[in-house]
Amino acid sequence: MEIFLFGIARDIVGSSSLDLSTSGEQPESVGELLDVLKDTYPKFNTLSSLAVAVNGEYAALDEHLGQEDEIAIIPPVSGG
Amino acid sequence: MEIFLFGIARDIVGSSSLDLSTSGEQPESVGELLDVLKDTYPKFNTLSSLAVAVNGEYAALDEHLGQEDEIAIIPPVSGG
Amino acid sequence: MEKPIIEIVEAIDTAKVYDELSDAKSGGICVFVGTVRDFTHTETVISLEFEAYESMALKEMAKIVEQAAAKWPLNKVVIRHAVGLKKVQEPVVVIGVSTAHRDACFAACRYMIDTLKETVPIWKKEMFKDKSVWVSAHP
Amino acid sequence: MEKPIIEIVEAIDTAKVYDELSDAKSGGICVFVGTVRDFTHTETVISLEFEAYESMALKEMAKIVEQAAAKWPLNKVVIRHAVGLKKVQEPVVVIGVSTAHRDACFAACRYMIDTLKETVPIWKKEMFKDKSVWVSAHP
Repeated sequence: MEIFLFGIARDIVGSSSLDLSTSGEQPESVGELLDVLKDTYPKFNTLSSLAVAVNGEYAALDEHLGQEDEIAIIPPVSGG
Repeated sequence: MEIFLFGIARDIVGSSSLDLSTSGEQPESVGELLDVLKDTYPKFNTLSSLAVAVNGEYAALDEHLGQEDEIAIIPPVSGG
Repeated sequence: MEKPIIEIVEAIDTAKVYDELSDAKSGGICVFVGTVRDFTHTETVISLEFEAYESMALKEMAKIVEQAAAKWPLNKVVIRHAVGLKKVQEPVVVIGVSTAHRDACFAACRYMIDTLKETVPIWKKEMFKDKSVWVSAHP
Repeated sequence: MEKPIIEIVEAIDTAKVYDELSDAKSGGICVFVGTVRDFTHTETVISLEFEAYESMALKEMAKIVEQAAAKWPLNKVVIRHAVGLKKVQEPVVVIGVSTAHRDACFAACRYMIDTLKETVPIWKKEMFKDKSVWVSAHP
């Protein structure tokens, strides 16, 4: 399970992607993924908001995550 | 007393200016000028509005008209 | 506010407006361009002819800029109207504003085009296939 | 509505936006350009760096156009965002709409820039003299 990281999320993790396949923890939902991230990188708790996109669409906390999904962490957007 | 005419006012009079110096009627105010015009060219009564500018500024009906003033008839504007 | 650009011209070059409004202190630029539409109500318009009482029109346009600058903090302003015969799709008026924040540029741009249509002595004749009409002249 | 122009680009050419929006059925064109301002709060900004989750950003931009087209009758739409390093005064986003009447082009243009700032996955880092900050990241 590979996760894309953007903006401050990339800075917090120190990488533009994160591979959870090799770790013991395999989050099964968006909510579980956020919990893992916040536990592993406590700085995520300081952000104004944190969303997850699954296959390029904003996803609800209970959305299921599959191995083939394109998953991205979306910190507060600031385009324009 | 020369009066500039624009838009439909020019079409009604058939000329881009009107010289009242040679006529017997010398309107002394904006209101009198409009009365003379409406009497002479009844089509002015069919317009949505009719204003007079004196020296490039919209003028009230009671504004005095002098021989040296630049006077213009302002039919309904439609720029933009 | 820097000295505004207030002009009545034969033809409008829309490509240069951004350079005229570009400004280090501005985060937003809002531009409105009025163009000739190919129909009015149900009739096909072939062209429009614009006529201005130029000296007075420039004074009224300057008043509009002053009024807008009193209401919102403006950095740069362009207000430019075309005269003469304009074909379908040609620009006839361009109003642009640059401001620090976008609220002000949208509000000022809208105020200026609305007020221009009400107060500036410019007249528009619509040319149809077999007649021509001075816009707004009659109720 | 014609097929909208929805793009993420390295550099924005503001001069071509009018040609892209010009339309015989439109009487009004409204364009908003967001540019890099030289200060934020009290600090001097040297440059901005924009990063996009491009595939998703394009989808979200397309949704915004669809939403606007459902609210107002739009003829042509351009929505284009820049990525990479942008210096003071450079354009970073351009949103343009052409419509039959001016109410719709102002309202749709405003709606699209407001919504873009809320939903499109693009991030902006402000570069100051001695630090850099991801905008809006923290409360």
